[in-house]
Amino acid sequence: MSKAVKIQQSTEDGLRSFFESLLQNKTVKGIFTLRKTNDEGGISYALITDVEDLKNAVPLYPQMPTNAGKILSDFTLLEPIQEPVAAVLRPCELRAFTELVKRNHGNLDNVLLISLTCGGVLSLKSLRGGNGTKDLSSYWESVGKADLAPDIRETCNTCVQFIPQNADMVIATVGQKDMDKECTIFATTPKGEEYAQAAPGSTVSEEMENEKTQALMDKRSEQKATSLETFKNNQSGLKALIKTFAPCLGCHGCRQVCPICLCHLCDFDSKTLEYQPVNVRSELNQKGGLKVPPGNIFFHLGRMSHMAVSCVSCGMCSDVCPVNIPVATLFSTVGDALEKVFEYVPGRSLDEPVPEGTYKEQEFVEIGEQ
Amino acid sequence: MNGQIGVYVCECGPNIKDRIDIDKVLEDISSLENVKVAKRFPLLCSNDGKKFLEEEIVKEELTHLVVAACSPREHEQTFMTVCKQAGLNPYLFQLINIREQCAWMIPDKEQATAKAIQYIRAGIQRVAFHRPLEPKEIDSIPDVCVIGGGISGLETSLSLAGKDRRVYLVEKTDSLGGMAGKLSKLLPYQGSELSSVEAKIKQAQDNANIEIFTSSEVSDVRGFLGNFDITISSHGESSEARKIQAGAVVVATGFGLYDPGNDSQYGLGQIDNVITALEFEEMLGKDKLLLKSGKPPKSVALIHCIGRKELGYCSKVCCLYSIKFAHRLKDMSSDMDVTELYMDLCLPHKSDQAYFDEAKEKGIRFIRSGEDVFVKNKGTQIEVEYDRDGQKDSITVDMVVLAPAMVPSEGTTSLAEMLNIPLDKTGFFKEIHEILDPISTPIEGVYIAGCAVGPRNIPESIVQSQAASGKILSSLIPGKKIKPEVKVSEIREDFCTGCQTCLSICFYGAISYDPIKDVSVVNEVICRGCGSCVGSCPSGAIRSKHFTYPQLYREVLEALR
Amino acid sequence: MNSTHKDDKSEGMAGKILPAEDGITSAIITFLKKSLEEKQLEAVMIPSKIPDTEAWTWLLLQDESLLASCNPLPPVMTVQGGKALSNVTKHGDLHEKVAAVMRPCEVQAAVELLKLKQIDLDNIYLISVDCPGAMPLQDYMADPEKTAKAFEEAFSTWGENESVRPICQICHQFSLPLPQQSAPSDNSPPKNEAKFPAADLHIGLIGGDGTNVFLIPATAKGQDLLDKLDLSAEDSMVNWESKVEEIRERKFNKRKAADAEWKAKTEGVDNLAAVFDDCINCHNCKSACPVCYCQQCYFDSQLLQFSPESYLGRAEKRGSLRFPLDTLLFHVGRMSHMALSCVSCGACEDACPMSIPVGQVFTMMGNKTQDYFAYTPGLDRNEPLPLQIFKEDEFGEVETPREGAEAPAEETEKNV
Amino acid sequence: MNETHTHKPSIIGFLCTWCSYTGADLAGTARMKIPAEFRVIRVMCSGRIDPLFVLKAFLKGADGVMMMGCHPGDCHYQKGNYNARRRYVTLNNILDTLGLEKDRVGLWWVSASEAPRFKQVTTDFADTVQKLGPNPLREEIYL
Repeated sequence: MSKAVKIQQSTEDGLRSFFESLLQNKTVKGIFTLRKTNDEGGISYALITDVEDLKNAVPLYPQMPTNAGKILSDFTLLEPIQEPVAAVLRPCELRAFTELVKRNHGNLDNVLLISLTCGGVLSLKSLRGGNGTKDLSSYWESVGKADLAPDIRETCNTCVQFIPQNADMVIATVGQKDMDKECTIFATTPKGEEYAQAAPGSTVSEEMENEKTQALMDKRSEQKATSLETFKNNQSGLKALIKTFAPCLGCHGCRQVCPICLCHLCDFDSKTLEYQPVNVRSELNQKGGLKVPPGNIFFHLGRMSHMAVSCVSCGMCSDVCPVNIPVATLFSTVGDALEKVFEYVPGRSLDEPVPEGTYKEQEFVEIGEQ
Repeated sequence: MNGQIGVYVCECGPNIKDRIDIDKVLEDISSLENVKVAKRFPLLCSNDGKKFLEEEIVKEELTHLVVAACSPREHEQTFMTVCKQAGLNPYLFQLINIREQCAWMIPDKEQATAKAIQYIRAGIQRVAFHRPLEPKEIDSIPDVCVIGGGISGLETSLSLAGKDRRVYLVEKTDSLGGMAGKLSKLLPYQGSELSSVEAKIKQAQDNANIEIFTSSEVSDVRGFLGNFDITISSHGESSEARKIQAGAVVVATGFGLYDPGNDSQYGLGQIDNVITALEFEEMLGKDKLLLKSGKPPKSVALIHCIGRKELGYCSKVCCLYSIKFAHRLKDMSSDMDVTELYMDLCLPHKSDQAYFDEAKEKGIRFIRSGEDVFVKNKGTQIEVEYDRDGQKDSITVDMVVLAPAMVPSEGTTSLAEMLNIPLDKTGFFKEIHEILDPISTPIEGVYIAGCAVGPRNIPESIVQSQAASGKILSSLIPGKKIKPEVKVSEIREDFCTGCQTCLSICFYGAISYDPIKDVSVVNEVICRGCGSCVGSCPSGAIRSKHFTYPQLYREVLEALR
Repeated sequence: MNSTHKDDKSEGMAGKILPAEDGITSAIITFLKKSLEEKQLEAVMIPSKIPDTEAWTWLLLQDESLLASCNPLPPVMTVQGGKALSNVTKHGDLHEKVAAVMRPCEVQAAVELLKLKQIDLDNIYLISVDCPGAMPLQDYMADPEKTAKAFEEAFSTWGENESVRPICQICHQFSLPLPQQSAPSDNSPPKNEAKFPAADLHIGLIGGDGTNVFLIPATAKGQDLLDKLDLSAEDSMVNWESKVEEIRERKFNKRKAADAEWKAKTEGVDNLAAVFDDCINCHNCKSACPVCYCQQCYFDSQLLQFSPESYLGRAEKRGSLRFPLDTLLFHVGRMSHMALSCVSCGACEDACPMSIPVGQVFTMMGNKTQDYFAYTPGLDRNEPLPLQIFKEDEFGEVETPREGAEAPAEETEKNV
Repeated sequence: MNETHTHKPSIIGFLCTWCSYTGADLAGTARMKIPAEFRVIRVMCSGRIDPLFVLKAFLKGADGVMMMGCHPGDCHYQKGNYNARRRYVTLNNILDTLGLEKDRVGLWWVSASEAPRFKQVTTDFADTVQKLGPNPLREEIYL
């Protein structure tokens, strides 16, 4: 059982009035959340400081224009925030932020972390070019019923980490059938409870993880199992890999939007790894032909070796790919494998050291001795 | 790159000549891009060979040198020196190992030749990417910080101060001398050792070069060989921490004693007149050897090897001092009944055996017991049960003296962490090599001596202390600069994102974080050039000099040709 | 680099005609095959379909058998050809005679990159092909077959049909790029005089009715290649020429109209901002752009980092602050960096996951600035960049064209 | 044009200079027969072996890649080989998950005195590679 506030308004309005009171009582300096950019359904993250502007806030809008963890990291990169700011992040965005903080790329001070039980998001492409005004009622209906929401991204469909960890507050959406009437916000840390007092509602105590969330968990796990099956069948071997990445433009958009790829100058875009004429010639002579630009597979495998162990499966990479390569499926599947090996769950806790920065003398002892 | 590379193949007597078709090799490589000249020579590491190379470098105006000969472990240095003498930066040179790992590995001459060609081609490719490296030189502080004021610490301090080095001697307790200071006599050696330990203390106190900090501890150590910044904090609440600088640190923190109270079988603290060797020493010191009753004991049992089984090592010194006790007892009253219960006798020094025989003549009883010895109450007396060749047996005595094993002194672990030096399984400090380098640690400038390294007797401790002093005196010479490793890591700031993964990777703490620039920074003096950080950097910001990506990648390419 | 080429204005428009009974593709492939077999070329860079997929990529090949999967005019433009060529030659000459068969806008990009020292054309034979345009990449990814079919009809209309990318519909440089001596402010299309044409050889398809292919040498190099291969005798290119000019005129006017339309649509910061409203800062446009060659883009660097407090401050001024920051700054800034060299290839638009008409906006801006300097990117190898100080822009100060104009003006004198 | 017919197996070994490389030298000194296709690349520490090298060698068509270092606890630089081990495990799992013939890449501890072990592991690995046949990546154009 954890404490929660119930506001007798639709969840979205409830949140708005909660944020309003936070701003009015000056308990926070600003609210970081999704905001409408136009009336054609344009969405972006925004830091809202003016109560008036809250009317444009759409904290639950099922879209992820950028991984908010990456943005918060940029926001707090140079120095910690001095006065409190509330931030609404989806669980994967929160995991991303945690990973970044661990890598000295962000700071948690004075950030009130508000997350939600996440029903998943729709792909950017499905909402782009002003299609964003599309009717979301079917989406919210299925979220309320703890069903797999229609046409959400593959990554979300198979996501079993939709219940946030180490957030201060959690907005209940999954399995909340009355979202049009009430707004339930769980306070999951003392800090959260403190802030919850500002919410214009009654305090109750409920299970954040209930049979409803469990129901969705089961469905998602099923989906995940199936997609892993398909993966095993279709994504094995060199030919399959080449096939998957065949249309790759080398735009490296996947890296650009990846919250874990924090390098500002990527090794794979650097002179170090560029082909010298001599390499081109040697491969040309060796193979008779050479794809140009070369090194496509090397980039993806290399990037994998750098960040897959911390992949939070947010799906941004797939979403941004102009040629619809299922990048996220590959990376998060590899990520899952590494997760088991190192017993390291990305974004689970600030106290777990990043695997590439540490080791245990007594691990993998059989390796190297054979 | 338009360099002029010279390639020289060494025949190495028959070793290479007979197994590799050198002419074929030369024919193949002389046509390669940037190769100015390719020649063979009977024995390049000979004086003629070196002279020949030197002349060639000058004559041919070589910008890079490749020598195909033996393993770098054998002659890399040799040829680097040649380069220096010829005015060529020694890092613009690459030694190709075509003997050990080519000629000697592959019986088939054709295959061996092919492989040699491949290796040399790789070397030529690689050397083209070499950059000249200049050795750094840094000033060093000749002063030394000695941690521990026991016999080892004192000896170290004295031998260093004798060479006019400033020594900071830090002792945890309020008095110098350590365990040795607590001992009464150190028979069989002549003269009262007490006096001489005291003498050393006195000498130390009188020596102007030695600054003594008692009731103090080293609370922080930063830096590297020649330049350690050390904080010494005193237990006394009044005095504040003192910051000193030293070029080297000697750890002589001695040992502690195994607590027999751990095992009820010895009855320590439960049965009257069961005491430890140290308590016994004190009684002897005061010449007040009495039972609880106030009467002097008529029979005493001395039990060796307390804790040896549990700890898994022999403490070396117990046998001798137990025998010493026996002598002392007999000297007090010749009709005293003295029994020694031991597992094995350890009598390593020249005068020990005689001392032992003497004891037997005096009628002291030596019993080889099994591992389990039980001390029990028997009225006013004590019964000691032991098994002898599988048979249970026992003796009854007035007093029992336990000889507990040596264990690492308190605070060893935290000190090890502070100095970033390892401990071994026993919990004592770990030598680089137990036999060949018994006083060095992985951290240059940090030495270990005496019982901090493991059970030692006093002479051994003295020797180690003098050895440590010697190492320091020879490596830290006033006014002489230190030459740190050249092939170190460097960080390209424009690539570094400040994620600090490398900080956790570097074992030597050579990398630090610059919060202003938000980048990691390598201290090239501490860095040993292992390159572990390079593999950990996702941004490719770290370059390990002389083992850069392009250099190694050339080798890979050629190997796959 | 240019020094290796003599200044050689090609005499009128003469060339050779290849019969193309089995279609233009196989005609061109046969021509390349022949050049390889007769060692007139050592390698060819040309689009190829990756086996067992619908995906197209560039292939640098020596092995003629690999030509089987190649096509000089695939339905889509994946990686911009100029960018691809730069990728393998920017660190130096390949020491092999390589023909690069590309769309005209790709050839232009290659020449721009030559001026920016990002490519080495010493041993490269640039071969341009009459271009019917390319299909939108997204359409092709969604339904390759259908899109490929639709592409077929583009060959009859030469990009004047609706299905090809909008930017191709208004492209008047679909054929051998021609220089513009005077800014084409009037509606007259440019005349055909290149001091030093972009391509060495042009493959004309227009006016050949799919049964003939015109080989038009534009440089001594191109002429030489043709001479060495024994082909038909000199032929007149008049069919091709007249048809090209006719289409060029129409498309040129279309372009003027489109530019005006976009100018209106993007007038003022708010309108411009509205166009880029959906931008998520993935910078795919930058990565796909052939003339954005910077290793580290200024807009990806840490130079735009500020403290949380300053962000809060900025937010309070307007009531809220949008994240990611500076998306508009990025686009306008990028424009100021490369607009003069924009070759209107549309790679940016193809790469945009949010289908922002970035290509159409940029090409409009490009034209404006290019007209201002009477400069056409990638057309004449000897025509220097109006902003020779281009590279300094990396360090941030975004110049308005006027300030920049004088400085380079003198510099260009020197370089001509 | 392609070199299929002339293809000789190629094995690249990244050896730490202190243990494995010395062990290899010793093997030579003892005149042990080592597979001719084995090519040594010397690094200071197994910790220096950047996974990207291994990947690059693998993608370039090396039939096998061996990483070698000091036994755990014996690293000349104290802990470098533990890092190497983690990196190997990461790479191995990536190749495994994507079904990319992970057996072509391996990690072995070989000490300075273990010439026989060096011979053993190189010979065994050469057999493994022989069984696997040529690395298809060597011929692959569309990488």
